[in-house]
Amino acid sequence: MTQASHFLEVKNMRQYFPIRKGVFKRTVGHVRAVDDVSFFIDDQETLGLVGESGCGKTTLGRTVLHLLKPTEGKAFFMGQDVETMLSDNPRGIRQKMQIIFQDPYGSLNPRMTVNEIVGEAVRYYGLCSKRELDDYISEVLSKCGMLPEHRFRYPHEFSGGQRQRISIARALALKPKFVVCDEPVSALDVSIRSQILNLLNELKEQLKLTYLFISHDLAVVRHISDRVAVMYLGKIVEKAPKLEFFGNPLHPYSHALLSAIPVPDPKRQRQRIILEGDVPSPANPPSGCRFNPRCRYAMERCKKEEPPLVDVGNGHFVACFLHSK
Amino acid sequence: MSLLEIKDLKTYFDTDRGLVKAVEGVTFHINSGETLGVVGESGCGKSVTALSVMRLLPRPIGRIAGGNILFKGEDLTKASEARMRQIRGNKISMIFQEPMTSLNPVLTIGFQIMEPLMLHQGMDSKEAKEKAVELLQLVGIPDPKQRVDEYPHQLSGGQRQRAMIAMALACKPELLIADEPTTALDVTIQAQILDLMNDLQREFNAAIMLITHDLGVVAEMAQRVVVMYAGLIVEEAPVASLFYEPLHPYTQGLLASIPRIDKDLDKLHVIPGFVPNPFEFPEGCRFHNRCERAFSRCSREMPPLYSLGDGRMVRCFLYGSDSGGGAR
Amino acid sequence: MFSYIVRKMLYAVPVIWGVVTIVFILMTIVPGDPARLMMGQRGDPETLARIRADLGLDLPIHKQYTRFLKDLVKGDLGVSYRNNEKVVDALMTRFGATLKLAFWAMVLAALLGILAGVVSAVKQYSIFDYSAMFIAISGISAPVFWVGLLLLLIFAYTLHLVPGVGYVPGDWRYFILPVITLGVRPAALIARLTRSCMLEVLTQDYIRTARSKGLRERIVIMRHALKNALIPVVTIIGTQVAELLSGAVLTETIFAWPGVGRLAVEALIARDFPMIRGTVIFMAVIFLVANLIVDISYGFIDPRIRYD
Amino acid sequence: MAKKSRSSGLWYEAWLRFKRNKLALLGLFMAASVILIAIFAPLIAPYDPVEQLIWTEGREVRLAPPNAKHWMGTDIYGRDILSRIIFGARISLQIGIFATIVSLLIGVPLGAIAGYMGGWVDDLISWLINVVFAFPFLLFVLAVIAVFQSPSLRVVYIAIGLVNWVGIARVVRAQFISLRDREFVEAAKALGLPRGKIIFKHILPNALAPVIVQATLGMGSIIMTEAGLAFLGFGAQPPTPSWGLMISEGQKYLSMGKWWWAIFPGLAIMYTVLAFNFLGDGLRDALDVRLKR
Amino acid sequence: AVAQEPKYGGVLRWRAVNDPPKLDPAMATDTSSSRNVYLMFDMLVDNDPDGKSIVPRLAESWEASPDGKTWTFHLRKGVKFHKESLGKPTENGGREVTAHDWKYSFERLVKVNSPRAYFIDMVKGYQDFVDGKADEWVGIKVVDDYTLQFELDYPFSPFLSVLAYNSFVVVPKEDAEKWGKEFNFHPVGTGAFILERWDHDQRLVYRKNPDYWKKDEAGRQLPYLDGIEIVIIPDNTIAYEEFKKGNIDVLPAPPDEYYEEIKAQYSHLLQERPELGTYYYGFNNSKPPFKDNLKLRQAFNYAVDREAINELVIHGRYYPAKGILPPGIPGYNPNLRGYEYNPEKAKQLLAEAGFPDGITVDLNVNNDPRHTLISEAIQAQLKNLGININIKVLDWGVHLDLCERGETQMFRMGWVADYADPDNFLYVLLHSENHGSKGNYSFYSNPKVDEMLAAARVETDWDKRMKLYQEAEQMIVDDAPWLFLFHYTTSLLAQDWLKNMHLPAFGDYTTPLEVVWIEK
Ligand SMILES: Nc1ncnc2c1ncn2[C@@H]1O[C@H](COP(=O)(O)OP(=O)(O)OP(=O)(O)O)[C@@H](O)[C@H]1O
Ligand SMILES: Nc1ncnc2c1ncn2[C@@H]1O[C@H](COP(=O)(O)OP(=O)(O)OP(=O)(O)O)[C@@H](O)[C@H]1O
Ligand SMILES: [Mg+2]
Ligand SMILES: [Mg+2]
Repeated sequence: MTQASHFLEVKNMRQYFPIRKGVFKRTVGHVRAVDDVSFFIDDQETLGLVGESGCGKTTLGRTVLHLLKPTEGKAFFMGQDVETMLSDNPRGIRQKMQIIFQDPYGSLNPRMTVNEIVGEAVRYYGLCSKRELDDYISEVLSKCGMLPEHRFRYPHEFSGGQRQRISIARALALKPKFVVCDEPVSALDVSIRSQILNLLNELKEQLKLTYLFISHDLAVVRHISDRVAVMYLGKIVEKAPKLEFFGNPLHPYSHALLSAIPVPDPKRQRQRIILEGDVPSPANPPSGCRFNPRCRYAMERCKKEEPPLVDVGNGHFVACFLHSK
Repeated sequence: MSLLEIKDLKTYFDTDRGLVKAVEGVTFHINSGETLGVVGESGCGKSVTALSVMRLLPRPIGRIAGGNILFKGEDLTKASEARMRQIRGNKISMIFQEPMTSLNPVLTIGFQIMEPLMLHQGMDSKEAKEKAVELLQLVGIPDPKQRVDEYPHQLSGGQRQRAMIAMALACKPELLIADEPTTALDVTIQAQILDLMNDLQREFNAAIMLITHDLGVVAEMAQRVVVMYAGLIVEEAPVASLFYEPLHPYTQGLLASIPRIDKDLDKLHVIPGFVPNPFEFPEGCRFHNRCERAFSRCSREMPPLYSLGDGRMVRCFLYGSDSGGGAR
Repeated sequence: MFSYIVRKMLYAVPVIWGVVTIVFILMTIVPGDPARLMMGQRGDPETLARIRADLGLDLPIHKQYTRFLKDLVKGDLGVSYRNNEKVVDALMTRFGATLKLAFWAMVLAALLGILAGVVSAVKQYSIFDYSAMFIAISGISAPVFWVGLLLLLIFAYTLHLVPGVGYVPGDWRYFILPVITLGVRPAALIARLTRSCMLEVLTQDYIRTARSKGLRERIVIMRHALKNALIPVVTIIGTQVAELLSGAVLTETIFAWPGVGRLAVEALIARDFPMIRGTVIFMAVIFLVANLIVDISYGFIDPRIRYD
Repeated sequence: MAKKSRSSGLWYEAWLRFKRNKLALLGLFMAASVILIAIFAPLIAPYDPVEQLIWTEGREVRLAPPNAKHWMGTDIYGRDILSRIIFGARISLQIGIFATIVSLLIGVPLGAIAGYMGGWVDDLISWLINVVFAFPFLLFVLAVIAVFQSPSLRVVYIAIGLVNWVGIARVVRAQFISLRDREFVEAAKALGLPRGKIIFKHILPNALAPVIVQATLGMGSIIMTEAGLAFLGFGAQPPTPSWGLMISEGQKYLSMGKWWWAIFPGLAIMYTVLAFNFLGDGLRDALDVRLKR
Repeated sequence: AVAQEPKYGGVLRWRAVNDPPKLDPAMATDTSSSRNVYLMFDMLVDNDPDGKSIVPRLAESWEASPDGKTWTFHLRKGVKFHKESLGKPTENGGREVTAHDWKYSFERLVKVNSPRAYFIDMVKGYQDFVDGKADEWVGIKVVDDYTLQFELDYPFSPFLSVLAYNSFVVVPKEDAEKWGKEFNFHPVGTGAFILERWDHDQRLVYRKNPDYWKKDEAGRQLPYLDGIEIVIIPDNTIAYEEFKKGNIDVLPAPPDEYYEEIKAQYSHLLQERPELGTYYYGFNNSKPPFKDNLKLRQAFNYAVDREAINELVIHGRYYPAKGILPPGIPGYNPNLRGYEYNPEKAKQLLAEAGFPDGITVDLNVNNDPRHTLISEAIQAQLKNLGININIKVLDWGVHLDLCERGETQMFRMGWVADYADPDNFLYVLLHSENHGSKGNYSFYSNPKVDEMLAAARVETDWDKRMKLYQEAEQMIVDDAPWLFLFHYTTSLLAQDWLKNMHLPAFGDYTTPLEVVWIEK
């Protein structure tokens, strides 16, 4: 399906976590956290990845960066296989691809100063001389909305929003091209969230970044991304350019998701689609279409066959038999 | 008379790092059968207010330092512990944020639902169990007969929250305090729970104090809203007025800063600075150093809660009759 | 459940093997020749050689080892070099005394410890709390044997309330001091742990939930908090068994208690290899069994544990 | 919050918390006093700890009860018990410190390797840890001591260290396991930092707090173990003024009313162990560490 | 004793410190085992209570050939093995003992690797029998049922004394064969008492042997007692308390810490006498610094105040020693020239020995409270002369090991007579043939002394022998291969209702109990 090489391309990525049990730790099954996922992102584009908790978003993000070795599948960064690049020149590729985590408390080493946190890798890669290092760190920090004097403080002395800024600074100090943002704002207060979202947008413009933006909040995704992909139980069930997606969601799950989100507008009395039941476990996904037990339109076929992700035009892909003839 | 009336509530914590004035001047009321939304960012005192009503502040550090909580005319701040026990779980009950940790992991959910029934309604364990099954059925848990004997860890997050609701509703309380009941849940599950609460409120005709930081939830659920910031009520209004005509600069900022699912915003509004921590609440209006419309008085004096009629209250000098600022 | 127990026991096999092997290695490099000791102070080298051959000590190490393992699998721990007693018999005759001592010490420790811990936690920062915790930390800080001596000095030699040392199976008066001596440390540890677990549990959300139902404080404590707080306490009881066995070595020495602990020390001094191995393996097995019991009892207090 | 010109790390925060804890301060004070007594023993002690006064002063100084000249009485050779206790602090501390060092030298690397590597390496090391745990502690130490031809302080601390490391290893392993999946470690990996930097700069410093607590609490139990060994006759050699040895020598005279020989050294042990327990508890609270056991 | 009429009945309770390791007389080498062996078994001959001569036991009489190489024993008739043991009938059924049993019993010693069989390796055919080249021990001959003959390879004067050692008893073949190694737990002998039960670490209960061969002077059947209980009480305090309460009848070797109190309050119950034993610190004469340094060794001997140590540390319970042979043993020389306490001389000798600034020496001591007690005192005394002693307290096994391999500088050792003959001290401990495990741990060797000791062994003339021994001892003492310290005493506390209880010179554990009665 892909002809020209994209900025980032992920092909048939799978990440299975073995479930071990018993005396000899036999593998009795797998958590199929990411199951045959393919997508691409173009240069300076933001792909929003949404889905409920446990559907494999974080795992996908980490696997793309090869922080987890994929069980199967490949990721190509600017046309080159990430895996081979990692074994050839680990520094080069690591520097180009960075990640920002969700938890502003857990993602910073509590025993290092901001200076060390941001500067450590810069020094390791020798991105600037020793003399310039301090200035460089200050510069990156202020770009992220922090003051230079914050450099000598420790993470626990900052609020969640500030910590997230430090996280961002750490990632951006390496001058990456591609950043995975793993729910960077979900742990933040409402009034802080907008600050960080704006910051990410500004930095993207300024530094010509490409984002894989993971979130469970469709509103945030709508705000920040160019294209949207919806995950359900380890699979991408729908992906489309933003306007196309929000204007014309196709997958029943996307419908439900969109309608479930409360809108801060008391007049908007919408008919909600309430999904029955809970998200099944990825260790034991339903056969056929994974969404079928909760889907109002489920047909016999959905229980047996797995719908492929098909192109319905306008760059809109959906994995549902309702939309594939 | 309102069901619950809170007047100038002050709740303090004596921590070893100093006195935390977690709630300082909360005033609002709830009428029978209505849903009141309480919104505010993390740490602004929402939970503390709720716990003050229940008189369940962590002992010995937490205490109600002033004000009154009138429940059907009875001042709960002065009620004896024994009296409070009669009220808790019976007249007023509460649902907590974390369905994972709010249920006792070593007791069956059935038993946990039966407890208030046996305590307040004098049921024997057989009756209580039947009632528990009934309640589980009511909150939409499949196979309730079997589920009563299961332990919390055997239930999914959404089901646990349903069980919590069943437990809270067991004695048909007149007031249900729901402290962020859906924050820990996925949106699809959140929709289920909110739906359930709406249905049940109709059925039980209980008043709900719905605490949340999600303005969307408030918009959908509440009839009236109070907005809290840094231990204070900054604004109170009927839901429509609040969303279409926010008065307090904080409320205005907040509404403008959230990304919307229903429309595209070019750039989000930003409230500068960050939520102050309780040890360093600023002098004067606690919002003044983040406020774009602050003037000198704001940094000196704490604005009172001005009543503007139509059930609207706001804590901002901009709206005071004595203010020099431009009232609208 | 049954398969769970079997599996747990299977887990224990490599551990026992490790214990056995380490003891074996230690005993082969330890100086002091058991044959030498059997000879007494004077002896001719020839007889010595014959005794060594008789004990199998002249075999190459690996042969000795495989022979020993083979016997072990058959449940045969060998025969004491010192007095020809079958090690298994020796253990069985001594085990009763140690078991009684350890059991009552543990019962005492658990009852006292949990009670004191709960009351301290509920009445945090009260006089009771302070004094109980002071006593507890003192109990942890005092050497077992010294506590024993102190108790003897006060209650036996000065006040003559109880007889001194010795083991008279039917006479409970002889049990008092050894049981207290051995029980002090675990009691103190359990009290402290119970207290801290209880305090932690009392801050949990579900306790708030319980209170929000209007339950009495006593019911909140006993029904909702205690069971949760006991989960870690049960683990410590498991590890305490090991400490108890170590403590038994000293306690039995002081109170002239004919138990496994003393047997072990005497065997060590006498270079009675089969007996040393036997006692160590025995104690390790007891330890593992105790932990197995702990693991199983988890299931009773913590429904989250499932045996599958 | 007052404006701080210098910013503070977690260690400093911990110190502030520690300072507020009265028992912890008491522990610090007590431990410091023992250390000072040990260092300045020759200056403080009224007598030479091994000087036997009976040869010059005769029968009266043999087993003399506490009196003006000998505050804690004398032993059978007319040695001053107070002086012996003062010098005994050196022995106990020496054993405590060196045995702890040995435990750390073994326990930290093994625990770290097991926790970081996982897989069969972890299985192997965990197996070893479980094996050593299954041994009755004191007996194992005794057996290890027996391997050395003649007991000496060095043998004692090596033997204790060889057994005691498992506690440390367990803590380190648990820390590494929980830390290796933490997001800041993940972040370090994402930054492409080499494994050594990740282990030593990112994981180890964060694993240190529980190790410090465990080691401090371990000091107490080591000192008691040494006393127990000496009591059984496997520890320090006479005339070393080891507290355990003194108790063991003096216990025979306990029932005759000559209690001071055995009781005072016991109090000294208790004081010292108490000090480290208070200190360890204080550190645990200050460093906010949760240890099993 | 003449005035009183003995009474029958009663059980005597005897305190023991630990469980006896061996009840098989072939294996018993320690005193707690021996105590029990003496109750159940009989030797051919016995030591008299003072250790001065050998008296008949199961042999009524004996004679040696003029060349001293053939010994013939005439056995007592009517001696019977125990009819039962541990409450069960024995295999032998209580039959009479014959010379065949003796031959069997001696040969059994070799077969079960008795550590003491080699005591009589001069009996012809020992080596062949040990090596399995012969199926019998040819030197032991059954002349007839009641006559037993030993043929020796060479005349060995102390032979008779050796036979009084407690391994050389008669055991019934039937039972010994039945039980094999387990005989240790099912001992059957001819002695006055029969083992009834054995609660390990608690007690051994003996019942009287109604068929015992021995009668008192008035022809009354012995023993008088119904039984004996060996009560195991490891703790001295409790043992003493129990004695005071009367729950224990005999407290052998009363503990040091109560000695003064006993002297003051119970002296009428205390029996005490010199024991045939010597307590010394051996120098390793084969290694520096003591090798070839007589002055150094002498300096040590002058440096120790034996009197004061005995007085102040061990309550005067030992005798300061001048030499090797303990008082009471034949050949003891009261006029021996030994070493007095003389620090000045010691200092001078030390300087002359090449250590004017002092010396540091390791002293190995086996783990026992009294040994460490003494060693600390000596350490303190030597320190005054600049001699630093490093005390190393070791397990007995390790201690022995190091001593016999000569891997010591200086070591504590003690020796208690196996048999009452100077040979047992001088030859065993100081002849160069016995270097190492056989007894000469100090690796002393003096060809002259060797020669004299060898000559004394085969000398059949008593007076000449004794003279040879005395001369040899003086030469040895002058050579100072040891730091001579003390001679042992033996003592016991016996309740005043025990009659006819006499402590022998061989030690409390050999006290004959068959003649004791209880008068309450
Ligand atoms: N290391 C692992 N071992 C085993 N299972 C794992 C592992 N990491 C994740 N999983 C499982 O994989 C599934 C996907 O997890 P993942 O964290 O990727 O979800 P997510 O979409 O990021 O969820 P959230 O919104 O909660 O962050 C989950 O069921 C999770 O339990
Ligand atoms: N036990 C306590 N000890 C000390 N301070 C407390 C305690 N509980 C709450 N506080 C303080 O009271 C303030 C209000 O807390 P509260 O829990 O009511 O906030 P909230 O509005 O419910 O926030 P969230 O959205 O995070 O639940 C906080 O700043 C907090 O620091
Ligand atoms: Mg995630
Ligand atoms: Mg809250």
